Amino acid sequence: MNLKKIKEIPIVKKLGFNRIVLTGVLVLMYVVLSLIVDKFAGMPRIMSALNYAYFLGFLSLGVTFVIATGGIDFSIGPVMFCCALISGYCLTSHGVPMLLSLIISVIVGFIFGMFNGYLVAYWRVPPFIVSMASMNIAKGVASVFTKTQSVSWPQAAKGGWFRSLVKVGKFPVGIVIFFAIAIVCSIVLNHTKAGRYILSLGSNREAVRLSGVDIKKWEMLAYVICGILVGIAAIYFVGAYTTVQPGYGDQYNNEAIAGCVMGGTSMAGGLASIGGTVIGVLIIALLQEGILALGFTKDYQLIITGLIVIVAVYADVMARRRNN
Amino acid sequence: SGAAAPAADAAPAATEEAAPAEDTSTEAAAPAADAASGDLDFKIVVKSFQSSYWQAAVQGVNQAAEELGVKVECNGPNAESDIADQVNMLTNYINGAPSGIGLAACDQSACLDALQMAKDAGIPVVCFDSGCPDAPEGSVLSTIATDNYGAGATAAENLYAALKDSIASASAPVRIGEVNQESTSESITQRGLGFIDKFSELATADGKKVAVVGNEFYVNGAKDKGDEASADIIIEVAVPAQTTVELCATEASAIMNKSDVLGIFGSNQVAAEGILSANENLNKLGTEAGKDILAAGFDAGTVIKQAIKDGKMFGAVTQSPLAMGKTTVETLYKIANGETVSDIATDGYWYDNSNMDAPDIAPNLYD
Amino acid sequence: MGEVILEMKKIDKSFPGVHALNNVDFEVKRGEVHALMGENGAGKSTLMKVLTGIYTKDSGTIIYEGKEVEFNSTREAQDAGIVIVHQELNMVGHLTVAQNIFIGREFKKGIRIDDKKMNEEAKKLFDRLNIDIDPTMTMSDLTVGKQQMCEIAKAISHDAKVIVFDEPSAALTEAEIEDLFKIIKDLREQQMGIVYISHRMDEIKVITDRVTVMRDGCYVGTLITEESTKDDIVNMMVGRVIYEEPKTKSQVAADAPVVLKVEHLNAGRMVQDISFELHKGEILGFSGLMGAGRTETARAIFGADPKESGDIYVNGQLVTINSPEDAVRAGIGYLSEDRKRFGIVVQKTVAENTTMADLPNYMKGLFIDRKKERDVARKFVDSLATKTPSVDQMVINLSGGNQQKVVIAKWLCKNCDILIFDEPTRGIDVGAKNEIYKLMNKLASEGKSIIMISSEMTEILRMSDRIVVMCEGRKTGELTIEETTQEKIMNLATRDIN
Amino acid sequence: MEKKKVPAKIFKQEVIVFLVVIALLIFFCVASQDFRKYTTILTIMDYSYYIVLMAIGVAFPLITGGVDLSIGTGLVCYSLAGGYLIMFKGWPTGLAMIVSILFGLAIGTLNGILIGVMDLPPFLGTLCTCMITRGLGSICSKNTGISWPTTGQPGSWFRSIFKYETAGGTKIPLGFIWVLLLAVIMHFVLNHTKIGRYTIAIGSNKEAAILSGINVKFYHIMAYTISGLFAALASIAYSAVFKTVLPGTGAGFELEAIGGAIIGGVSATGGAGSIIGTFIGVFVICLLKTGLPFIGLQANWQQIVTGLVLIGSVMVDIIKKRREAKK
Ligand SMILES: Nc1ncnc2c1ncn2[C@@H]1O[C@H](COP(=O)(O)OP(=O)(O)OP(=O)(O)O)[C@@H](O)[C@H]1O
Ligand SMILES: Nc1ncnc2c1ncn2[C@@H]1O[C@H](COP(=O)(O)OP(=O)(O)OP(=O)(O)O)[C@@H](O)[C@H]1O
Ligand SMILES: [Mg+2]
Ligand SMILES: [Mg+2]
Repeated sequence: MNLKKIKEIPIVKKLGFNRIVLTGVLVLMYVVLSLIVDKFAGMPRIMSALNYAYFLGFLSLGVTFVIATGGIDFSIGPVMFCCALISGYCLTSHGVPMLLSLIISVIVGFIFGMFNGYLVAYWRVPPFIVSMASMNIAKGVASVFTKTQSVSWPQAAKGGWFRSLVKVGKFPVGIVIFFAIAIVCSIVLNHTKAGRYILSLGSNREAVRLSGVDIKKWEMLAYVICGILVGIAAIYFVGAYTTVQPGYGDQYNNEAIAGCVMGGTSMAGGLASIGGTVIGVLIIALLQEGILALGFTKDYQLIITGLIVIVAVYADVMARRRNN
Repeated sequence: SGAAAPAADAAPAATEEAAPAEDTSTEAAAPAADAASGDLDFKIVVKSFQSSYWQAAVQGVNQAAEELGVKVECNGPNAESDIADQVNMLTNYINGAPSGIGLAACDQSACLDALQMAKDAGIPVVCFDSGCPDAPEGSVLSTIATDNYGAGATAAENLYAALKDSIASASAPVRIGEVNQESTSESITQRGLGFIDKFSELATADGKKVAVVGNEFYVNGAKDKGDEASADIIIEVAVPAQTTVELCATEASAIMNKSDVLGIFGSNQVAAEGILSANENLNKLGTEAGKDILAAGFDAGTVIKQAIKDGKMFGAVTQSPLAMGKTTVETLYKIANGETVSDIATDGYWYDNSNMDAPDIAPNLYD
Repeated sequence: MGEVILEMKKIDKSFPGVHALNNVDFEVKRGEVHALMGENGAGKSTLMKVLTGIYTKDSGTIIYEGKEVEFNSTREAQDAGIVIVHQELNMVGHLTVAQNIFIGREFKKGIRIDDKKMNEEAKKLFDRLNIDIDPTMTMSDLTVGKQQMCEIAKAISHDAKVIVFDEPSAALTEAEIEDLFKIIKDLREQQMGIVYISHRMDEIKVITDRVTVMRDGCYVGTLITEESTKDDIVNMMVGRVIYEEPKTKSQVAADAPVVLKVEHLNAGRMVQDISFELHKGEILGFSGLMGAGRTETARAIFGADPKESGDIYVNGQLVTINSPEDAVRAGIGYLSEDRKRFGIVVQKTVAENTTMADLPNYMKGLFIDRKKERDVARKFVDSLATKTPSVDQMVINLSGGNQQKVVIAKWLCKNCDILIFDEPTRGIDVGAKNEIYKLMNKLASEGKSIIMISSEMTEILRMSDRIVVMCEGRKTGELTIEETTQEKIMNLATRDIN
Repeated sequence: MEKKKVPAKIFKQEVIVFLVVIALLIFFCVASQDFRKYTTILTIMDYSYYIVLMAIGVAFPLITGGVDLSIGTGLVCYSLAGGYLIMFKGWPTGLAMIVSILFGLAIGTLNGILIGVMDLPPFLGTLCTCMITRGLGSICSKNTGISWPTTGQPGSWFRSIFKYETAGGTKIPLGFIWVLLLAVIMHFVLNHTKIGRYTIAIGSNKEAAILSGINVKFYHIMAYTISGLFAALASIAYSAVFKTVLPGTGAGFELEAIGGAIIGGVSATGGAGSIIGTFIGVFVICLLKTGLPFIGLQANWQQIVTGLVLIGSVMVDIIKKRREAKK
């Protein structure tokens, strides 16, 4: 078969056939949108699509680690809001310096990661339940801390220098940082002990444990990495959208997980691709921009994202079935 | 500090701004004006479509568009809490370079970057329903909004008048409830605080001691939060964890279950409907002060209108979203034609069973 | 033996990258027990799966009762009278025994399932087969052996004309195997055609009428069992003679130091007051029936399961072992009996599995040294003769025996001084088995100490320097190889049972 | 001896959860005098119907070892679709209810096909339909909040299915009887019919079920269809109890239902579960939701407490299992 031959070409094999197809989809979407939508091509649209891609991307990267262990985290969205709210409240109401606030955001994410990871790894509480609980707790803690107030981070002109992490003038600094962190994630996942153990225990927990590996530690680490990335996502969320409200954030869970699995990370654990996640997220962000530009509501974006994920996962399932 | 102040200050400030803004707007409008009104294309971003309030606003927008012969497109996020989605919509519209944008901002600060973009691109923006007080100078040319603080106070005045005798004759402390769907958006918080402050003011004038308890934000935001132990009137404020009817209803039913409650206020359509949902079980609402709990609502919609007709709800404050929508497009049109515009305050009206069909009220009672 | 009931001709089947069946011929007559033999990965299971409609063949014909047939599902095969007892257990753990036996063909009363009748019927079936199991018990509460017996009972209850047993004895005790043989003989009397797949040469001699041998997906030949010797069969399978006789003398020096000492180990019902010593360079056999608690003992020593009390000394030093991590640190390695569940990481490559226990030694700073990893994996693939296209192959794509070799490679790579091999040759063909035996002897002579848990008597007799026998969670005896006989072991292994 | 053991094991969880419910009730009664009222029962019931119905339905996918994340947004979507037909197209309520139910069946079956036939991981397949139903709901209702006919309006008869008002004005939570009845029926379905038996078999060992000649695909689809059906029934209960349904909401409902099912003893890994247990488990969540405001806890604290209780109940179960394993 022709397709099979293509897949055997070394460069294709190295990059992964699925990822190449996804990249093709991404480029094609951009070209088609540019052709049919007036004034679509050009930096402004890309910039606003990127705003959406940043925070979603960090969420997706984080959840990729968790899904690689065979777990799931439905609390990333609310935890992201919790990070942004607590750190933002420190900044605006307690006069904590900006840099420290950013660090607090990451620390809050880290703490939630520890909490989730500890319960999942050391107590074997099903990840699903842990997510449900920490989702509620994150919302609750954030509301209590901010006295149910929304928090608005300062504008660039008014001391909000952190916004230059997102963009400086017309230059999207965020994309550089996002790619840099994605590369670090990819290295961690594929070339370090942590990544090896995380993927392996996702595939067969017991076998790794009986190899004398402290799986609890490594499983927890996956959640902690996720938490840290969620903390970073929070910074990019407020960097792009300024305001966060307590009590929300769940709307981003689905899209973040969708981005991750679209890129080929298997929900069964053991298989994960950071590159795929990045492309998946970019597709979702571009889709959201395109749908709005075409004059549709967000609803259509959700439906189309849902359908794309179905197609992507089904293709993956079929491919694996053919292999077995 | 009086929360009414910003609203009052805003008016002269905006008129001042209007002057320098004039040249930008004329510039922006120049090509459009040449091309006659048929080619004008306005984009309207609402807070969401969830409640019929926004449906009415959209209706007004469309009416005006038809009358003036301009193109409009309305969009809004799924829920009023989807701030990021709204910002995306707004920037998306700006990138499409329309002749003007009407914006009902979900959040005052989140849109600031986008408003700067609009200004840079020379696209005039008109805010309606809620203002953006910190907007970059010259980006928002007009704000068309109800004085929410005053509207809340209106509800308090009417409710107090009805309860005055029962309060005066009460031997033990009495309780007034307030359900707010959230404590973050300007319109809701202003209404809530307006109600609290006005009610306290009226009661204090009658020699009663008032205390505000419950949600911290409203307690701290009230002019005088009083002391619960010694108070004659306790105003209890509840805010649900999320903006859904069933959670508003739980909060309402917790308050209404208390035996000392005389009245309750729901500060928007969702909160008022939550109170009515809770009453399905409790059956405590009515119009007879002292015997029933008197409920005051906000906004219209079939459910609230029906409840007022049935004597379940004492009355409500309505704004005129339809007129607001219409005015927004008209203002944008004026800007496009180079006219100078300023802020426009719309009214909130008290309505109850007696005046629902009055000619000045009825058109504002959308379904 | 009657006329031919089933004939498979020129069957061909390929999986991506594997030509699993290449022009295979096979036939079964009424009233015969036909053995199907071959090394791991020879294609035995695949051939039977093609027969019963689980896989579709690429080409070839199947003639059953004189007509050409093609089954698309197990159900169709069942309805036609061909049933299979699979190599892997296929039981629904959460349902009861009776519910499992009648799954897919429940008795009904209206829309309601008639569980009472099912229990009665199951009881009748068990009585007929002389199996002592309560049909209302939950399946997952049974021992593996009993589960296997249920599976066999289920197959028999199908009123079949051809029954395929794919390595049924792998999980059975000697006693259960005897029961099984009685059942099979009974079925033969009833003129059924029986296919019997097994790696155990003794069984083949005892129970079968003919033997068909396969090698690398090809048909090699068919022999009449009575007229051929073990060597003939083995020769056909691998092309050389490799049968070894029992060990007669311990290979361990009299003054060899004690490397592992376990004292009064308790861990639940299955491990009660176990004490023993393991010397340097010794292979210590653990014998007993299925469910004797050997696996539990091993797992408790290794820290895989929590223990209640007991001391473990390694090289004379008291060590605390609360997790496999502690055990590995103390120099103990454990090769589990269930490699699919506890041994391999299926979605990782051969190389990655090989270094799984010893990853810290394959690091270059923060990063994994892939080259070094592949090199060591290649070394073990060569020395264990693992059949794999490359060390980058996913382990999931290897056959059972080769997967086992990868697990062994993992512990050799870690270079542990004390190795616990739990059923190291379960489901492994003679060729590979022999290699593993040689390897164990070599390791022992190099000064490693091995605990070998095995349910195969011949294996115990052939490999062990000393033998511990367990029964129902207790140690019932310890024998030196010189004094050991099969009878003595059996006596100890069944001590509490009679 | 063995015979007694099996049912004892199954009922243990139910009894414990039942005791927790009683304990919570007592706690709230002691802590708040306002709680000790008939109307409180009405309120708790109101909140329980839709969650109970969703939970009964979702127990089936859970027992197959899967999950259905689309029930929350699905509920809102079916309710919006039905309500739209009544409000804007003048359809009679009964007909609209049938449309809602058919819609639920369709989405449920779609889930079943995605997971049972196309082999998508359940989390993902239903995550997709979760997004899709959220979008469809908004599109169906043209983005407006929808009110089904309120008491007094024509077509509001369906509200009295759940809450019957006697001539004297007393309100009877009739819905409790219906959901209890449905729970009993589904308990029977799970334990004594083929659908239930095979649902368990799929969750326990799908491979074995296939090799036993069961039409696994069909029964796998059925589990999700049941879930869809019950989500649709829940949408009617929701519309009957609450005044308005808002598009864009519903995410999160499924978590309450699934949480209830798991508290009630449905195994998070599939293969085992009890519908009656699920039924009781939901009341733990409902009690917290309705009870906590009574003891003066602000909404934000309620969320924290709910989260902790959820973890706590699962932890108790885990510790219990660990103890048992040790014995
Ligand atoms: N589903 C499958 N996909 C790909 N390859 C397969 C599949 N099933 C079997 N194989 C391959 O086909 C060959 C024959 O396997 P099979 O299971 O029939 O061997 P076997 O003779 O039963 O071995 P064993 O004694 O280990 O059970 C092996 O190389 C195996 O890897
Ligand atoms: N009476 C029992 N009730 C429940 N489970 C049992 C019982 N006896 C044994 N088992 C389980 O059955 C399996 C087989 O028993 P076990 O592993 O103890 O046997 P063994 O002595 O190690 O024999 P082998 O190594 O041949 O399997 C184990 O997983 C054990 O937990
Ligand atoms: Mg086989
Ligand atoms: Mg064992």
